[in-house]
Amino acid sequence: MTTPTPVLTVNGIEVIYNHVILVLKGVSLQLAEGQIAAILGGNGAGKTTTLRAISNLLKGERGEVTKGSIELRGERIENLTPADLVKRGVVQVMEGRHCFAHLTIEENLLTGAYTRKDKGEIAANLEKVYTYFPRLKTRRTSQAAYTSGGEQQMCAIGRALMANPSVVLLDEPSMGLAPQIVEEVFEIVKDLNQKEKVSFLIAEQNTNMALRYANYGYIMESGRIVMDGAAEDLRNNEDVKEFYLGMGGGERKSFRDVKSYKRRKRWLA
Amino acid sequence: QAKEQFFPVLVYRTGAYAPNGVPWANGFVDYLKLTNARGGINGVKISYEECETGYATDRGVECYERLKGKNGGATMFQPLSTGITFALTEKAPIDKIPLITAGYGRSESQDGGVFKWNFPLAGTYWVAGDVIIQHIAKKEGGADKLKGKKIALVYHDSPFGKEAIPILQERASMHGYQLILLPVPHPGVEQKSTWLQIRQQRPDYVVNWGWGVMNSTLLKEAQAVGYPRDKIYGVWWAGAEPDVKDIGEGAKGYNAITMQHGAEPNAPFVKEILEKVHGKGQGTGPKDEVGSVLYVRGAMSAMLAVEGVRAAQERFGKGKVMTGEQVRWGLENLNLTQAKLDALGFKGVMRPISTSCQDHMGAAWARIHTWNGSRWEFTSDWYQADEQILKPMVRAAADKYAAEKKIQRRTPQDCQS
Amino acid sequence: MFYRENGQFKTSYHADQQIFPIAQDRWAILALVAFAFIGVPLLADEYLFRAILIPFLILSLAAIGVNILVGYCGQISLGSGAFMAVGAYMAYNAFVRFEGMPLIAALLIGGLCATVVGMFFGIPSLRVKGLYLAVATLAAQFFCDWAFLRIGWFTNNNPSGSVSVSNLSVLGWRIDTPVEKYLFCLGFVVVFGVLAKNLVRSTIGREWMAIRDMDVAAAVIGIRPVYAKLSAFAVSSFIVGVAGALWGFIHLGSWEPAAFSIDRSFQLLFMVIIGGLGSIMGSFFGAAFIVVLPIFLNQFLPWLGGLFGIDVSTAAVSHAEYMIFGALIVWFLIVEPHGLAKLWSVGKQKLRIWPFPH
Amino acid sequence: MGFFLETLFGGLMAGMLYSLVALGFVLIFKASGVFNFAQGAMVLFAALAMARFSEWLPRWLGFESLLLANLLAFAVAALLMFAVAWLVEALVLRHLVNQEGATLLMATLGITYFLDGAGQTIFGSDIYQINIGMPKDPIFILEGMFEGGILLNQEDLIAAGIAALLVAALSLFFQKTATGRALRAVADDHQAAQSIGIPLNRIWVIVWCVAGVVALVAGMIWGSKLGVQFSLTTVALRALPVIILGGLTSVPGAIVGGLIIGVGEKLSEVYLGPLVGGGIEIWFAYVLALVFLLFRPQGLFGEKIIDRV
Amino acid sequence: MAHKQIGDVILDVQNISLRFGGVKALTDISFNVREHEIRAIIGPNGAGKSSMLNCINGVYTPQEGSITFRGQTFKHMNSRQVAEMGIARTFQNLALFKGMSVLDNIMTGRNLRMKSNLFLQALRIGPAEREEVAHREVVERIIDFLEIQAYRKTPVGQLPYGLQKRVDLGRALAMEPQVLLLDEPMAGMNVEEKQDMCRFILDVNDEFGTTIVLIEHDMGVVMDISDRVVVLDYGKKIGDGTPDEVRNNEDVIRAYLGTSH
Ligand SMILES: Nc1ncnc2c1ncn2[C@@H]1O[C@H](COP(=O)(O)OP(=O)(O)OP(=O)(O)O)[C@@H](O)[C@H]1O
Ligand SMILES: Nc1ncnc2c1ncn2[C@@H]1O[C@H](COP(=O)(O)OP(=O)(O)OP(=O)(O)O)[C@@H](O)[C@H]1O
Ligand SMILES: [Mg+2]
Ligand SMILES: [Mg+2]
Repeated sequence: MTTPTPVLTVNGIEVIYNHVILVLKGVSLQLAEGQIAAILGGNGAGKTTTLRAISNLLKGERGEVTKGSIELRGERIENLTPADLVKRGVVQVMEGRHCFAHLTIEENLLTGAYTRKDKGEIAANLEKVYTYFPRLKTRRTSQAAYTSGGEQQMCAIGRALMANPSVVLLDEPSMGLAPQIVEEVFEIVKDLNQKEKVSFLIAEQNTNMALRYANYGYIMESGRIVMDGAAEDLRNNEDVKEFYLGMGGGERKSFRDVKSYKRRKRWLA
Repeated sequence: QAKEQFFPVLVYRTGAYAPNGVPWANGFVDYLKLTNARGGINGVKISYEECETGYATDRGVECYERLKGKNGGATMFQPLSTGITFALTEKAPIDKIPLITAGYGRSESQDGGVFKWNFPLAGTYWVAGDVIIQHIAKKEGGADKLKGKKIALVYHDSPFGKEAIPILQERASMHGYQLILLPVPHPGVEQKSTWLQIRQQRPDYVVNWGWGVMNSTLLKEAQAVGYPRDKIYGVWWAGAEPDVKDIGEGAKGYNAITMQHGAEPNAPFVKEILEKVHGKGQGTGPKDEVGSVLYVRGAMSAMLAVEGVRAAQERFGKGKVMTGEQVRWGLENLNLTQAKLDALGFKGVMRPISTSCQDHMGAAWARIHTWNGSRWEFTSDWYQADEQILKPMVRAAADKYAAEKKIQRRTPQDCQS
Repeated sequence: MFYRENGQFKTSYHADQQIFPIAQDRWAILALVAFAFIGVPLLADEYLFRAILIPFLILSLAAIGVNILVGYCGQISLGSGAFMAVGAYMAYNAFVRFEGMPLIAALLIGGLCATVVGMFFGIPSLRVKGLYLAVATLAAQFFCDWAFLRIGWFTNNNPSGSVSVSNLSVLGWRIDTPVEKYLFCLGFVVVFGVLAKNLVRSTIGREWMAIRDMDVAAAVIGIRPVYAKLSAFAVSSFIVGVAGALWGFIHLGSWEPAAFSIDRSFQLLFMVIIGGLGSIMGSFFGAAFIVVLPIFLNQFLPWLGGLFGIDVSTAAVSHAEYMIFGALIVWFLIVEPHGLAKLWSVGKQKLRIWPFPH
Repeated sequence: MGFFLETLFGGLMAGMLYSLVALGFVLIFKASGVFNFAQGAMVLFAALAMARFSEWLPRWLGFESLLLANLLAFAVAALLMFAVAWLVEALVLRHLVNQEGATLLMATLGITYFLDGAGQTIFGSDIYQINIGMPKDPIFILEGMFEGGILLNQEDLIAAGIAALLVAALSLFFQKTATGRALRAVADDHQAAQSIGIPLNRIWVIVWCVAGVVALVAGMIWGSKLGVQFSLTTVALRALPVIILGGLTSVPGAIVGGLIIGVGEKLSEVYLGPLVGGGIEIWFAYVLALVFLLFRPQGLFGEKIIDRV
Repeated sequence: MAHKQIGDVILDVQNISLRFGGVKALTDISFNVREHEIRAIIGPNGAGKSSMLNCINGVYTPQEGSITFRGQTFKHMNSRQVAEMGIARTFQNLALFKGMSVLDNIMTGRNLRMKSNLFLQALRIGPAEREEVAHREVVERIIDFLEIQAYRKTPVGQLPYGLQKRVDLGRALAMEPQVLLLDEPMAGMNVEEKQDMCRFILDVNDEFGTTIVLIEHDMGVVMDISDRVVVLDYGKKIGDGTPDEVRNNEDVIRAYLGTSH
């Protein structure tokens, strides 16, 4: 990637929850126009928090950005409401689904198009989502709360796509999805990215997938970016191989005989 | 030691009962101001402080505790709420402060032999109930005519409302009329079913034992079901301007018993207040409310308290500040002759009152007045409650209380003290 | 700086399971209780006792009870006023109907009756949830209001329907001066406070919280909703009932059902919310906030007006009192939605890491 | 028989009046998951405004016509309620996004106190009247059939009509219109709603405005019935069993619930009351609601309560 | 470890069918679980895996079929009973007790074994106290085992997703179950964490000899650690057998595995 114009620039942000818990300790990252960037990192690294910070959903969690700046196409956005951001085309798919329990799948999807007016487009978009996730079509009339975990995940993703975004923040999209659906989701990402030039920022645990589709990656550990680089470089990095792709020394080793002691990561030494 | 006699004033100027609480409070305070303007009680000026109870018992208790010790000690208390009165009845004896409950409180507290510190001056609910029945009997042309009649008691579902029941039942058993009891839950805005029942049972008379918004609601409902207003008789807390004014013509003919006085725009002391208090721009409330029923009652209560102090001074030393205990004696040996009353500007407003150790009420006289669509005017002459009926009731109730509380009746010499 | 737990190593789980694992807290609390028992009686005047401290203590106790039900077990209840009433009136009956009934026994009997009533009205909670349950419990509230007004037996057939008690004494110790009353209540509050705290931090407490947070999961790990919910109702209404009895016996001395009206129920609920759901400590904060603040405002405002030479009318004062009180509630919630107790713990958190920001 | 019918009608009318107040609760709950304790206070506040302005405006502007006075007063009061709605959002709700129901309920308590104080400060705490020319005297029907006929209260009839209209309008509004759906979404999950660009602030202002107007209408009708006075707030208590029975989230439920409660409590009071000393209607209403809940925990038309792992 | 011996059938599911209105979540499912084995249930989203577990521990009541546990046969399981018989589970969409600390959450797992009554607990004397401490020790062992010591006192609501999953497991382990039902325990974890999780599961399996029923979408994990696999699709059973059998089963490949792996 030859440094194209950045859509999203995060500059050394610090996030604190409940006034006391410091979680992000100066995170900086960039999302270039039409790029797919992945944030990798273990539990509690701060991926979700980062995404929340960008989409301004921290307030509800009683968290706040205390340092640093976040820019969307050169415009500061820390003080916008989430709604404004959606108007500017930034949509987040929240971790842990958050479907509207009482609404049916279809209503969920339609609500996703709240910011849009044109009935025709909405209908078309709905069809598109249904073709992406046929499973949803079969369950369209049942209340979201009573659908399976995976179905809810699809619903959440589909709902975000209904807003016809230009930047999508995906938080653990693959969670709870069957393998092909995971493939499917990433295919969709690629598809949108190439056809509609949608940029993606993906927080993902399924490193394998993520690095396969992303063109840039950031690795987070306990609130800091500890490493970043083009996807393929990361893929070939020994540590990444070992810790995130689970194939220390070349080929993937069975989950049965993983070493039962932990090794320290070099970059934290 | 302040050279001022301190009068705490428990009021409610907010909340559900404010429309009735406000004029009363203004009357009370204005009269105190007048007394000062007249040069105090044999030279002793009056200081006073209001405390908002919102008609809530616990807030009332708080006010009591707040004020009882202030400015050299409270002269007396005037809760203007049956609930608070009940609570304070327990506390006053300990703190040695008399309770004046002119026209409310517990009727048996007339018995000074047991209720040493309570003074339901100038009338209790049993008096009110008794007189109302007397009046109805008179209208019917004799007590014997009451036989087989139906009288419905619509009462505020609280100790206040229930005070009426015993006397009306007593009378019912005497005259053989049927008493229908219809409770109305606080604050009294919900009376639809009450009036459905009245439609069903068609009582000949309705006695209204309400307070605050319940009264106006009652009259509106009566109008809504077309029950003749002139067959309705209210207690003296249901016979003032706020109860009827926003209904106007709709309430025409509605009667209420008066605690001796009614609306007294022309009473000398009212004129005096207008001149000496409002005239000086020190009026507490709006001018046009001066002389209205509840205003006068407030003023009258204040007057009784003041006279209590004066009487105490007669014994314990003119021009001195009296303690609660001394004032208690004063109230117990109050003797307001017609002459005294006239001097105080209460000519034609009320009759003489004289209290004693046995009788803390001092007078059992009342009249009926009627709303003519724009004004209250008297429509009966004076009645006196029937001693024969009340005395035993009071005594019995008082004894029961004494027994529960393990209180000894006061001995004659204690009465002298 | 000085508020640190480091250096205080727990060598046993027992040590780690104390109510206040941090030594400083322990000392602070001990000091506080000691002060309440010894210091306050020396310092406070009668007004403080009668008008502030005694009501505060009793309502804190009630709030603890409500908190167990609402805060810990998550069953919103607006019947607390009723349970207080049951406690008060049944204690009264026990007291006057049985010659020589000891005061404390009477109070506890009141509590037990409240327990029974509470459990009865708790039965719907097995099926009805959340706000629906809240309103359902109002049935208890209004029914009890009615019963105590209408059924003569409860009030020993007093025509007025209001009752009163006097000359109270425990084992010869007569309780009539304010100090004695205060100490008496304080004793109750401390004892019940500790017991409640113990309950909520042991098995049953965890069952309650589990039911509150996710009842299906709770069922799956073997918690019986029936037992958990009803026990919560029982314990809660017992404490509330005792508090009610104290309110009648010690604070008012003479009362009518209105003393335990629906307003009381709401008041208690709001105490635990503003104080902090699921926090015993919070119950005290809440009681202080709801009981003391209005009274304080009511006296502070005229004084303030006095400073500027304006004398404010009684009405104006109490209106201002309303508005400021309302505004304060909102303000505190915005600062810390989880109530004063949370605010407190966050404060301590800060203190712990002081002087560093986090 | 005649009397039974009369009681029945009385109950129905009362029910409609309750549902007027209940509507306000349902609206706000449905659209933001907030149980608005302040509804009663809003009713009083609106009624006070209406009453006082209809009295002041003619004096200030120097005109006579009662109709004009009422119209203007209504408009002004409505504006006032909008202002309240806006303030509530800006000063309270905005800062409490994504908090539990209990917290929000508490916040509305704060609002209640504030409105009670403000209302009495601005408009006074005496008893005022709203005179919108409602006929006060009763009419009797079927006099041929039953002696004394059956009493109907025109005032109530009109009130019932208005209530019905309101409900119809609101139900339409909440039907599958995009906004209606958005409101329900907000009620389900504030954060998720934000994440897909539903502007909570605007939504809430709208809802509270509507609720404010509903409160105004309720206040106007109750006010002209009872006179405008602090006790109006207590009508809120009578509306609680109604919304519970009808279902917290259902607009039509408010009406149906109102009718059932109204009839239930009047019949009980009139027929059972005398046997047990009367005054039972309040708790009977709640018990009635409770009984329904035992069979339908979410009320008659409420959305099903979801518990699933 | 491979040479641990599998016991005989402990849990046997016969012809279970479950419907929600129109939705056929499960139709006529039968399979069994043997002592000590790790039994995986896989299948596309909405296949009915979670519903299956819900039937086993009595959250749902199947319309037809019965479940046999240790020789006792039930038409409908009652959650409490199930727990008492020693079946524990974790949940797909975290069902932790949000308001409670990690410690308390796991402690709730011990509740069934706590016997002291309300009054003892209130007074917290003697037995109650001792019991509390005893169980606390067990729980601490689990906490160490799951390596979440640092979070002991944090409210679980504030933990990152992955750790919440561990707490969920911990709560189940605290019940010292004979059969452990795991619903996608590794969702939202990266490889390293999955490795840890596998370690936990394997250890539990052969240290305590706990039988494990595992729902998981990560084929790598499933194929590596499970002894036998059931495959569901649209509520029907389309495959059952050892990982290798399943891996080569046509239907399974078509319905689920697809070409990847
Ligand atoms: N609402 C909150 N209040 C307090 N702390 C929080 C809150 N949410 C998250 N945290 C803390 O912030 C840190 C980062 O959490 P975050 O959810 O961003 O991690 P993550 O990278 O998304 O982990 P995972 O991959 O498991 O989702 C964690 O240590 C967590 O304890
Ligand atoms: N309580 C319920 N009411 C209605 N339908 C339900 C309910 N529970 C599950 N279903 C439906 O049953 C089917 C199976 O659900 P289940 O949760 O078992 O799927 P799953 O195999 O766990 O899928 P996933 O891998 O996504 O978790 C789904 O289509 C779901 O919509
Ligand atoms: Mg995350
Ligand atoms: Mg599942």
